Amino acid sequence: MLNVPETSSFAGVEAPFLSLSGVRKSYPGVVALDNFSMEVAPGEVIGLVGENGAGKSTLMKILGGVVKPDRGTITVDGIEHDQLSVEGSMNAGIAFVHQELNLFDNLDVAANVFLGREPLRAGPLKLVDRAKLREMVGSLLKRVGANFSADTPVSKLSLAQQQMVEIAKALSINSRLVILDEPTSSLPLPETEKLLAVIKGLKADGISVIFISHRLHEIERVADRVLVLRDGILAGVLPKSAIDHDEMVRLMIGRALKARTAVSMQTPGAVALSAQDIRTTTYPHHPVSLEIRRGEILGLAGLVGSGRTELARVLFGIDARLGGEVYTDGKKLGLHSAADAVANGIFLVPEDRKLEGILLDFPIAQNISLPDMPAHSKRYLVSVRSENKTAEKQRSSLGIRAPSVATRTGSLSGGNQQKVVLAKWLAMNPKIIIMDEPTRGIDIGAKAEIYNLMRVLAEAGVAVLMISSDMEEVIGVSDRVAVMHEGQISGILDKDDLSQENVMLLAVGKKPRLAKREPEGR
Amino acid sequence: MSKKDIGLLLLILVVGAVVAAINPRFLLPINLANTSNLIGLFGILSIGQAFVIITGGIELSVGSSIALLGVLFIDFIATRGMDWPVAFILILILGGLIGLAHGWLIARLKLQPFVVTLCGLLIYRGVARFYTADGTAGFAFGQNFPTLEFLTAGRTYGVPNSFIALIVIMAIMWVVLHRSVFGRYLYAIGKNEEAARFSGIRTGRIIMAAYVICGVLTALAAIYFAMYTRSISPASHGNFYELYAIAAAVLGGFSLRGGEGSIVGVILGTILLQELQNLVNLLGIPSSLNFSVMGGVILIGVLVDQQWGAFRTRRRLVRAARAEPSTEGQRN
Amino acid sequence: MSKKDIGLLLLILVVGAVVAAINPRFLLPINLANTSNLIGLFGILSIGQAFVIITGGIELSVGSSIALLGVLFIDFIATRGMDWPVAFILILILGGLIGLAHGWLIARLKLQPFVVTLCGLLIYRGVARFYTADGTAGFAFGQNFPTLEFLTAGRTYGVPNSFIALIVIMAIMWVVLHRSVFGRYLYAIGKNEEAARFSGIRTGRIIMAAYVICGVLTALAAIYFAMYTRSISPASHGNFYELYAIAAAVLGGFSLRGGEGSIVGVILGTILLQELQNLVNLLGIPSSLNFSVMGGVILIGVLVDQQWGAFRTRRRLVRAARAEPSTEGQRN
Amino acid sequence: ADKPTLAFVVNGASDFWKAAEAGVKKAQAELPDYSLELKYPEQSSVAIQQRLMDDLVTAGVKGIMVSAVDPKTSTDGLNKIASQTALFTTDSDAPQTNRVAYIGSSNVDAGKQAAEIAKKAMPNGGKCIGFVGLLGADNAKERIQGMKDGLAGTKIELVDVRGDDIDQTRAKKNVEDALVASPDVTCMVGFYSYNTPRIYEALRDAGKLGQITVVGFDDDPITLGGVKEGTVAATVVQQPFEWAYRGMKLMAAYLGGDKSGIPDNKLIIIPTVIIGKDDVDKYAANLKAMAGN
Ligand SMILES: Nc1ncnc2c1ncn2[C@@H]1O[C@H](COP(=O)(O)OP(=O)(O)OP(=O)(O)O)[C@@H](O)[C@H]1O
Ligand SMILES: Nc1ncnc2c1ncn2[C@@H]1O[C@H](COP(=O)(O)OP(=O)(O)OP(=O)(O)O)[C@@H](O)[C@H]1O
Ligand SMILES: [Mg+2]
Ligand SMILES: [Mg+2]
Repeated sequence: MLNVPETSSFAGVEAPFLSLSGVRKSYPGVVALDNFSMEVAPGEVIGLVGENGAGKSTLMKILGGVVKPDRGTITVDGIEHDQLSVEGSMNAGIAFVHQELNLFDNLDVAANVFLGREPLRAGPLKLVDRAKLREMVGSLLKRVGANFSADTPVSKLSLAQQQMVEIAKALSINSRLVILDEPTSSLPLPETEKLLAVIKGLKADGISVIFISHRLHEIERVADRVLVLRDGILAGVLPKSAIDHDEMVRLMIGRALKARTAVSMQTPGAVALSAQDIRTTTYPHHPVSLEIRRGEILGLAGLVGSGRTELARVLFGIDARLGGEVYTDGKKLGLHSAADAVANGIFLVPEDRKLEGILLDFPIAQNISLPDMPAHSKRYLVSVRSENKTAEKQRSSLGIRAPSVATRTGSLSGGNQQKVVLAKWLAMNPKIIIMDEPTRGIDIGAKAEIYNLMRVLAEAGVAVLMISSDMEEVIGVSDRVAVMHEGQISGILDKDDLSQENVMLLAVGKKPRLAKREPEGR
Repeated sequence: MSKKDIGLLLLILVVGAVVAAINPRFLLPINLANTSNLIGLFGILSIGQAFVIITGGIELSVGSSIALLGVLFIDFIATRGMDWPVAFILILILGGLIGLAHGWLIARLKLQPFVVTLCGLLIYRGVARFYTADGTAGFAFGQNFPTLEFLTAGRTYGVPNSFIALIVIMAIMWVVLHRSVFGRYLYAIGKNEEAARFSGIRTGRIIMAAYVICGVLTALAAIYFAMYTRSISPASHGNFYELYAIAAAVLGGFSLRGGEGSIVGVILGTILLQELQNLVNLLGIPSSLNFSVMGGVILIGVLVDQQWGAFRTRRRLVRAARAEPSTEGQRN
Repeated sequence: MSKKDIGLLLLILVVGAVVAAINPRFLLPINLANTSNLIGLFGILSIGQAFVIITGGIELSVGSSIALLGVLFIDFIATRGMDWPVAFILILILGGLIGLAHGWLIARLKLQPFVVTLCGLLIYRGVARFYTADGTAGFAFGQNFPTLEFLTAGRTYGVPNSFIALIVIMAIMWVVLHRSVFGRYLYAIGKNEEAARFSGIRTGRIIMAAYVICGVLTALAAIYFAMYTRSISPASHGNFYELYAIAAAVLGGFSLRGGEGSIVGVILGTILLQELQNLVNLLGIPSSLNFSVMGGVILIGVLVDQQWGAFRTRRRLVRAARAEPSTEGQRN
Repeated sequence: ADKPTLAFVVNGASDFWKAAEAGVKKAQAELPDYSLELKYPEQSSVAIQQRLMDDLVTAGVKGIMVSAVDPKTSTDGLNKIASQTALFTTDSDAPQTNRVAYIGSSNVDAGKQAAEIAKKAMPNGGKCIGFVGLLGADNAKERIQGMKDGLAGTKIELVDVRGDDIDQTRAKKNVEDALVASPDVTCMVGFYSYNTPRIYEALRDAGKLGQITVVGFDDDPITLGGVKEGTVAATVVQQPFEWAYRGMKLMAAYLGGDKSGIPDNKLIIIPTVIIGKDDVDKYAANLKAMAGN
């Protein structure tokens, strides 16, 4: 193990822009951060990693002025503070992309990016200079590689596109430190590449960056220094030369990670879910057909806005379909609502957990039991005991980090919330499960657990449809991969043809390079 | 009973003690019976409202429904000579249908609850007035319905039967809201309708059911009110009753954003409001100030509750930090 | 103008054309002037309400404020002999203070807008009635204030000055809401107050400012109403005006969840409501149906708007699909 | 320990009852052994008035004089009060109850007097529109009926009565709209006390004062001013001061055991009077004197 210094000072010559010392933050029942110290030098890119609930977001919220620490000092430019306010933080030049998206969907992109800092026209009236605003936002969007314009209403953007707006917003601040809290959690590869380039650009301009991600290879590529958090405590610091995937994992979870479960060798069973000529409202002129077999994990890849989420919502009955039919086990479904889907054993882990996945104000146990109330009730009356039993079982099997199953779900860290979403479906013995970005914001240890879980499910005969923008995940976990391009399935890759290159080619609508197939193959 | 409910109960008792000290006639059985009769009527109304508020909705047409259904009920039995049990059932069904219509517009056609029920408020009032040509609906002299009158306006061992009805309804609705699957769904929908739908709950049906419950309870209250006043001038009967019902729910800890509140709370809220009305009359406060007293007490009640809650949270946080508190007030 | 606004304008024109066809006197300049006078009064009120609704709040005390401030204004100038410009300013300041108090309770102490303003509704009504001991405040016979009367109830080239005042206020408020930073913050807060705060917006101040604007505009409207009726019985003056204002805003495309709506919309909403009232009288519809007509039209208006939007989307999709539509209804 | 209380319960907040308040005050000066009070229900509704009376009975009042919101159908409620205390009715009677007596005027007669005014002002006939607060209220219906009866057989016709729900803004707009909708109308009747002033002002704004005959009810200052000016033909006034003053004294006497003041038919009618241009000064002076009491 590397030496863990008392404070993680930067070895450079320049005076640190920002330093924390002895910071502590506790919530009822948890110490989210304890005795934490660090320094950030100008132009330094710090990677911050740690398991779900390790305290990363809490730390960033303290820097952003959103959360007040219990103790400790924050020094900016040599001035010591007990705490920062949102304004104080902004004035100090700290820009922030929050883990949870916070855009205003009743305003357009331009208004969102400069909200609170609008360019004004001359005069006492404080009128917005709209031309200047549009121009400034336009160039920012170009920089992050967005394909939409400044006056697009945010309500028209997909989640990933919204994440780009958030990034543009952070860049728009004339900042000296940019904090990115899991900015890539729903970004596919090309956009992620652009972001990494942006980070390098910032560094070149002498701007510091704190970059939080569960995708460790991204950290490896850009970080000058990595801080590892474990249970609210600084578990280790890796200088640039020592940044290494396995070492980060070891510091994060205190042990090395077992190798990822191999892809199943068993032959998939009969077709469990079959979608024929589905037309969605976003792409009404592109019918989509898809089959998933029992016991297989079908990956669904594609670029931002390629229509994967839309397809999943239609299969789950949430969105109306304009045409086509859905069959399970060869039977046509009367699919008009999510309730119909659930009744037929089709479950969805949605993309946006805060809005669609969980009730933030409900205790964990009630979130888990919600879709399966009939099983947790007798003569229409709720059985709390049965709820708690199920919730406890899921908590220990998924390793949900929480004081108890009665804890308010909203107070969990992002990754643990995601586990609660998974838990509620796993408790119901799924037949067909659709997971839209199931590991969004989940730490590497838990990811491995989830992949294991998916494999266990598949081996038990469940059909799994996994939508993911994480290329490694798509390739590493799926038995087959369907790729979408502009609302259509541009191709399905078997195990033999599965490569990063082929997925990308299909995603942009080109032909993949297929391996020659032996006629007498399997 | 939650902490909130206990606080409210204390407030009720303290106010009662003060009033009794000033005017001991407050505690006369006849006064308590009169007041508990009105608690019964308004309580039934408020429980109905509570079911809608829990879903994050609101039902503003309550006062007008009370006028319309009351006019119809009296007309049916006093003028058209319908058997009262038939009329009774018919009115409850009508109330349910009104609720169903509102629920349908809100849950299926996605109109805003405030808008739908505001239109209801206007329309039913107008229809009630048109129905009687702006006249009064009432019983003729000497017209009697002994059983109906006993059930609605009578007393058993001095306890008004309307109050007994409230207790029964309260018990049933307590189980429905706090122990049943349906109740759980209501809370879930109130907290986050989208997430509830993604959990496979048929949110539309549940919301409609909430409005139907509100409609039926409102219809029941309408009959009680009609039998209490025995005459209805549709232009003014039930005016502002929706505000009383909403105020009772809010005092009782309901949030208009939905997903919060308890049956005990809404009943305590009703009791406090009726106690205040009684107080104004008993203490000889100018009746012009009646509204002000009510508004003032609600405001103070909510304020104290809120500040007390904030204080407790702060203390808990400070204690959790086990350090010198640096949790200064957050301004923005 | 948005599509929504154009739809509303069309509705206004169609209703107007039908009424004019039945009773051509509808188009007489004097009738238009009379109606536009009331549009002026209610429009000022509704713009104030709109600012609050945009933040996701609601202001229920408007009707009571109109009674209280109107009583005070008339009392100041008619009984206490205050100079009217002084009284005028004083009333506007008072209105602003009421708004500030509401804003403070809502933004700083985090009370629910519905609760705070409901208490306001009760309290101000009571205070107004207490102030006059339930009597009427009015001018003595022959008491005249020529300048004030010209400004409030007079006409310029046949156009009521109240309407001109509305146009001016509308222009100013349009710039404030749709072009200024403040307006943009209002929309942001209405959508997501928490996130707005994280963007460094001083949400508390902005919300308070919205209530102050509402208070001042309500005070202005109160003066106009007082000068229109020239006599105020505080028990009934302004009853339900908050509902008119809210209905105008909602008809004009505002969402009570906040963050949506435009100044043009709220004015169109006001125009439609006043047109309906005018229609009831001109077509000789029984006054008892006044409310029903209003409620019915609002409901139909909102419904058509909503269904039309849904229909257009569906048609667009079906056309795009270029296939036989199999749009099955979505239930939940 | 306290003096016995007598209560005068009105049917809603209105200036109309200010004169009754003066009457109660005057009676109080002459009845030192009683404590007299006048009560407004916070809204004009049967339930709220009933509640108010229940509470008064609980508080131990000895006698109640009530202007019932809806006397025709509140028989049982009023009887309940009458069984616990001495109940008198005023303003509008409830003859089927066990009330001790009624003291007040007749709204039908008042309506007939309004017809007299119209006939005198428009010997050649005319077309009238009426304005009222609550079309369905008993006093409104009786006044309208009385006027129609009085006009029967003449060339004057009451073609429509518009209601405004006691919203003064609507009251004035109704007049404006009536001027537009019916250009041939020659007379306007204000059935509630505030309706006549609204007619007066709308006519003044439209420049039609003096061209249209205005028939008023009650004694709002503007109405009296219009009468004096000649722009309001005349007004029919009730005498709530007398009701209250005489009623309270009567009630005190009754409770004291002196029942001689109660006539056999239990009706004490204090007639309404027409105030025209010639009587208005005297009437106004009289009003002032009472208020100063
Ligand atoms: N508002 C809150 N109330 C109570 N506990 C909280 C609150 N916010 C965070 N916590 C707790 O603090 C701990 C740290 O959470 P934090 O969000 O900082 O984790 P994280 O490292 O960002 O995790 P993730 O990778 O899942 O986003 C967790 O145990 C969480 O449950
Ligand atoms: N070019 C675009 N401009 C604006 N909105 C778009 C565009 N492309 C897609 N969208 C939005 O994206 C949604 C369809 O994409 P969907 O979210 O289903 O794709 P996805 O493959 O899941 O992509 P993502 O990675 O963004 O979630 C629609 O709701 C649509 O509004
Ligand atoms: Mg986090
Ligand atoms: Mg997606």
